[in-house]
Amino acid sequence: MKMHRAKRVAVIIEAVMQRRLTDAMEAAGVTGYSVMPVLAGGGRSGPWTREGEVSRAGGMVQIVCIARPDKLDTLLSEVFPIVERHIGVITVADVEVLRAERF
Amino acid sequence: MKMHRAKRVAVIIEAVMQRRLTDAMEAAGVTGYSVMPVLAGGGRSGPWTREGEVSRAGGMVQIVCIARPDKLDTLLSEVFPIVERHIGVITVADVEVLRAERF
Amino acid sequence: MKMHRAKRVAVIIEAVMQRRLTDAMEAAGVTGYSVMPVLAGGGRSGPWTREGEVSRAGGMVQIVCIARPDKLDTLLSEVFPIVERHIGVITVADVEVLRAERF
Amino acid sequence: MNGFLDLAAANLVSPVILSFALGLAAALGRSDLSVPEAAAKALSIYLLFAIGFKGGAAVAANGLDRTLVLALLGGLVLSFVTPFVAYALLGVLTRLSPLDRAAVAGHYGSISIVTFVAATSVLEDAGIAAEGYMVAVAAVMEAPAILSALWLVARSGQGGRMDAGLMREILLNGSIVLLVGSFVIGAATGEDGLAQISSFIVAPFTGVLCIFLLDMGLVAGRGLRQVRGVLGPGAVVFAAVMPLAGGALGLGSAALIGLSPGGAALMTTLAASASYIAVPAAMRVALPEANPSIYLTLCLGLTFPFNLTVGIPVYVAVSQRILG
Amino acid sequence: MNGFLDLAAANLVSPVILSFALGLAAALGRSDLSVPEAAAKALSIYLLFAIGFKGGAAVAANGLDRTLVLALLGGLVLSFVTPFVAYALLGVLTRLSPLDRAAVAGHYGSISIVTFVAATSVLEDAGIAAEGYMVAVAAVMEAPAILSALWLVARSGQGGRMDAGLMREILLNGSIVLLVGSFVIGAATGEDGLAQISSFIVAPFTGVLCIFLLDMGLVAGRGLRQVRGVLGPGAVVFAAVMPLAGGALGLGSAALIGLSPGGAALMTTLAASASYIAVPAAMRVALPEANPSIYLTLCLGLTFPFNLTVGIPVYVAVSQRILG
Amino acid sequence: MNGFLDLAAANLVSPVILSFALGLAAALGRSDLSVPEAAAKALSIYLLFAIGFKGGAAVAANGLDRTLVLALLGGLVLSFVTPFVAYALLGVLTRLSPLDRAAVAGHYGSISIVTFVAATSVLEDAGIAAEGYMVAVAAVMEAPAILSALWLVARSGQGGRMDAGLMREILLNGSIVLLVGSFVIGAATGEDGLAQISSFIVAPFTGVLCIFLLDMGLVAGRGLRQVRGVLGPGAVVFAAVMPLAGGALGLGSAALIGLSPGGAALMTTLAASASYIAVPAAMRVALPEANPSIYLTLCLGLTFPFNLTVGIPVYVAVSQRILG
Ligand SMILES: Nc1ncnc2c1ncn2[C@@H]1O[C@H](COP(=O)(O)O)[C@@H](O)[C@H]1O
Ligand SMILES: Nc1ncnc2c1ncn2[C@@H]1O[C@H](COP(=O)(O)O)[C@@H](O)[C@H]1O
Ligand SMILES: Nc1ncnc2c1ncn2[C@@H]1O[C@H](COP(=O)(O)O)[C@@H](O)[C@H]1O
Ligand code: NA
Ligand code: NA
Ligand code: NA
Repeated sequence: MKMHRAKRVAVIIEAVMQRRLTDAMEAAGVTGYSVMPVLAGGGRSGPWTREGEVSRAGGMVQIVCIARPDKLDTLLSEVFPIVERHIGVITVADVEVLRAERF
Repeated sequence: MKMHRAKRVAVIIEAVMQRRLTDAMEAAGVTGYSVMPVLAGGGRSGPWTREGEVSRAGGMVQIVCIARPDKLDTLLSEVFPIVERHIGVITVADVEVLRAERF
Repeated sequence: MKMHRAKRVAVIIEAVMQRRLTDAMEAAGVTGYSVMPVLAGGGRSGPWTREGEVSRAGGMVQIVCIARPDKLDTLLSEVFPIVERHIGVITVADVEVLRAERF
Repeated sequence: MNGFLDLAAANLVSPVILSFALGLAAALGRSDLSVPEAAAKALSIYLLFAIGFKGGAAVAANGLDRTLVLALLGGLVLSFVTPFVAYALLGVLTRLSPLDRAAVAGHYGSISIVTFVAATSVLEDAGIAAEGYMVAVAAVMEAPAILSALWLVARSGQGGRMDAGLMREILLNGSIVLLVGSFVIGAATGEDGLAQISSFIVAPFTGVLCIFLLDMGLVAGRGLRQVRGVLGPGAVVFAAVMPLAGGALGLGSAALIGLSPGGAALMTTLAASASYIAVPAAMRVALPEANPSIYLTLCLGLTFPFNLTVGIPVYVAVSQRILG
Repeated sequence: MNGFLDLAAANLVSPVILSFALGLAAALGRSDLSVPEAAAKALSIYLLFAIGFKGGAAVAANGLDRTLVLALLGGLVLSFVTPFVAYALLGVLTRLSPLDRAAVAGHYGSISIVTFVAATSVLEDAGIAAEGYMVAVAAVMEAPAILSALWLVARSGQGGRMDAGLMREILLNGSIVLLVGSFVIGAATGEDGLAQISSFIVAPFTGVLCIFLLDMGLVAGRGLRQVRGVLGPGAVVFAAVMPLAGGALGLGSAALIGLSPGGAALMTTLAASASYIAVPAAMRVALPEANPSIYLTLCLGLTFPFNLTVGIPVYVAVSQRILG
Repeated sequence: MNGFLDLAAANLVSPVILSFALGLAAALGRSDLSVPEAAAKALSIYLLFAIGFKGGAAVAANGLDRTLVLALLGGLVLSFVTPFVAYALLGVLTRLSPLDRAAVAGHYGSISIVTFVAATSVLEDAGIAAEGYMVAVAAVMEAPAILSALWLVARSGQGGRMDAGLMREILLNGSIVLLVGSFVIGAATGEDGLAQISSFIVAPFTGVLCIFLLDMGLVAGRGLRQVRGVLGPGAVVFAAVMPLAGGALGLGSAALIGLSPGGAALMTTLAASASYIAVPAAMRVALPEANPSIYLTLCLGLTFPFNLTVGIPVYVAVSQRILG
């Protein structure tokens, strides 16, 4: 089947920043994004878990965006300022997609 | 440690299609798959979230399958007809695995 | 934007082994990890789902760790003994990260 | 008329309706108030179990009315027929494609169990009795409309997907199974059973309903925020006219069957209500090309609030007037 | 005998048992009915808190029976000993590997708190009193059987994993801590405390139990759908014989200790029941090579329904007959 | 004094406080006991809805006290002013950076609704009446302190982020909307509304609060396990002194406003309590460089248990003594 190159940008970021980040992604012109839950984690600021939590502070989500390679730079430059001051990890990976016209 | 090449196929698809998709994967002879939740997202058909939803319609899941590279074509040709008419994103990435005999 | 090479190690493992695995990761000197839920799956031991489950036995989680390439070997050799006797899948993928000093 | 205004007023300032309004307002104002998905599902399990059980226990207490079979049959026919009315009405009022019209029509033939529950509360508060088996009629009305919708699509030349698997999914979907199952349990254990669990399924019922409607308001409000892009004025008119048309069919059937005024009000409500839980899921599988925003916004964003606020008091008052 | 048949009949048509049957049937019929994981866990927290608290409050009200220490000791011994019986019986009835036999044996030495709760309901409905501290006995019986299982494995030459970390996990697992903790709270706050929260932990209790058993039925049914591949006929026989054997040990201990007929019925039920929450989690860590499908299907798919339907009425009737 | 000791003793052996202690102990002992996130959120929705509704219904029953406006204004001022006191005190007692001091100060100016609920329970058990609208005062006090904190940061030269979006998020955050909304519903539907849902929001309230506090104990205990690395002795002293200082301000305002002794106890409790739900989320957005471990550990790990055990009985007793 005909595959096309694309980039998978995954941002693990504080849940309170979710809307600001997806707004930035939309501003960068991506065609879509998906938000996945993160249950727990650990890092330089110690371990955490969502168990029993009521407040949205202190949890993280993962936001995944599949984008055409030529949109990557715009995307990162929109997204980076938001992640910069916050706890968060950005990774970019090469993937292949079907139906390239969708991205 | 000895690593082996494999493919990571990730399908983000409507929750109502989950069983049909995993059936197709099994039909393609994969050794396993895992289903991960998706909380929210946005795309050409607008934003959505699972918050407060009772109906299974309108949510998505991510189904991940690690497969031997030589099984990729069979897998995609079983899976594609199901995703085709539905909202969904398929990505394929190169990964390395331990214990190749398991895939 | 300046990107740096890194490894994304993803371990799908039984939920009961979560703490033991993240302890091993910390012992290997990683800077962080994130735990994601897995809802359901299928493999050689048949299908399973978390729906309606009370016991922690029989569920799985995905633990993702972004690490510098030179830490990969230590990481895998700490992690492998734990996964070895248990149900689980380890994959390693190449990714690029911003802010390399964090890993 | 007085009776109607009293009912309508009592209904509008009830905690149940105001909780819905609160959710709606919070969502329209873009508050981050939200009920977790797991909690919303748990609440709906509670409501289905409680309403089914109470219906069954009522049947055990009052014996089987000879109209039961007629009512079940009537519900079946209503669910099959209403989609054709809705399809035609949509053809007049909107420019939706035949596919979208059929999908919407399927929702209006089926029922909204929460609307049914709200009508039950209104009847109870007004001290009007109703046949306990109406909850079984509700269960019977869930699925047939889906078949009518698929038939409409097939006739218009586009093929929907329908296979044995989907058929089983539709007939054994969770809400039908739970409603019928708890109805049977209630009928089997009767007053003794009810006595054992009434402080769980009767006493706190209205309060739980408030929280559930708060959540429905939040979800409906979220949908409504996107209404402008999705629905034209004709579709908005449809969302208020169709429940009245469906309700008229329901009331007519109830009169033919010989239901009590309370039972007729419930039958009217069922026919007037539109599904937004079971049918959308089936439609996504069977008619993936139909636009879900259209049917979800119509059913949950417009018709549901319409029935909750205006519809139910009308259905109760008219049933009383005509059959009382 | 009459007493037994009445009990058994009353038990079988109770909302609690029928809810379990509904879940079982829905899962076997492959309905998509399901209770969210978070809701199931919340229900189990409620049940543990309520049963622990009520037990503690009963102790505060009736004073400490001099048999308390004996009962706790008896429970400890039963939990240690029963796995050996189960292991031997499995050797006779099945061809399972020593490892799988040991893992299964650990489950049957431990207890199922939901089975215990169901037995408590049956006693209450039948108006039979029981010692309030039996819930503490239940807590004491959870863990020791795991050690016996690991000892059996070590003896058979295969090494299980057991370290200080796992030991702490087992002893401080959530259900033990919650059960013991709420027992202590109930004992400390007594009748006053109970009065403050009884409309939460007493009045709706049976109803909540129905929903929880609906969920257990769904989970058990899902497991049963795979039974054919996993269990031979010998194992199926074991699932019904072992509770009777364990129950006999429990009844004998109860008689020696001098428990009331009600307390003896609970002790019998505890000994007859098999864990499917705490022990499986411990076994996955300690004995990862043992096949979880075997012990989960046996405990949850077969023995749990057996005890719920046939077992409990037998244990209550026999305890009454012998000690009444 | 006697009154205080009685109150304190009754408070300490209440199921509510002991449930919190159980959670705390379980977490400190590293048990795996946990309440699912969805269940914890559902419980908090229940508590907010119930407390808001009851407050509104009380206002409907007793009429609007002429002190209402004064009390709302008093709450507003307290919320604005208290952060400055906290900021100064932190400067004396700790070596935290200005940024962290401002962030912490914002939490202490705002309120903890669970502490408020616990104080309400204590008053009810002691038979002391309080103004129903105090729940509206609580809602009013949530947000202003955040602005004071941001002003303190701006003054110290570091810029926090504050824009229209964040402002709306803060003012329309879920807990404020739910509290105010259900207060309005309670006021609109009055005694009739309360009668309809009191077996949901009144009868089981204390029991639900127990489970919620169990969860708070688990979360607080998890935080406390990391306290040594995060907080110096000065900060620990602050966590006990600040509630007393805030409480004194609250009591003074209550006296000026002319609240009843019960209302004054609630005002004191609000001023003494520190937010750990709404404010932390706002701070993460507005002041991402401030260390969340510091404010979460102080508010939830130290001040919350302090208020729950020692604080509330003191506030009630002192209010009674001075204004009674
Ligand atoms: N190397 C990493 N791999 C995966 N997740 C990470 C990594 N570093 C940090 N995280 C996530 O980001 C959170 C905050 O990290 P930190 O700022 O280092 O405390 C952690 O608790 C993890 O959930
Ligand atoms: N480029 C993308 N990257 C990640 N997820 C996507 C992407 N496009 C679509 N999705 C997901 O698929 C859903 C439906 O997409 P669409 O059909 O474009 O509305 C979205 O709401 C997202 O959850
Ligand atoms: N190839 C695979 N790709 C993704 N997940 C897998 C794969 N194989 C196994 N798994 C996951 O691991 C679980 C146990 O696998 P198994 O030991 O093969 O039964 C499955 O139920 C899946 O959740
Ligand atoms: Na209808
Ligand atoms: Na046992
Ligand atoms: Na305060």
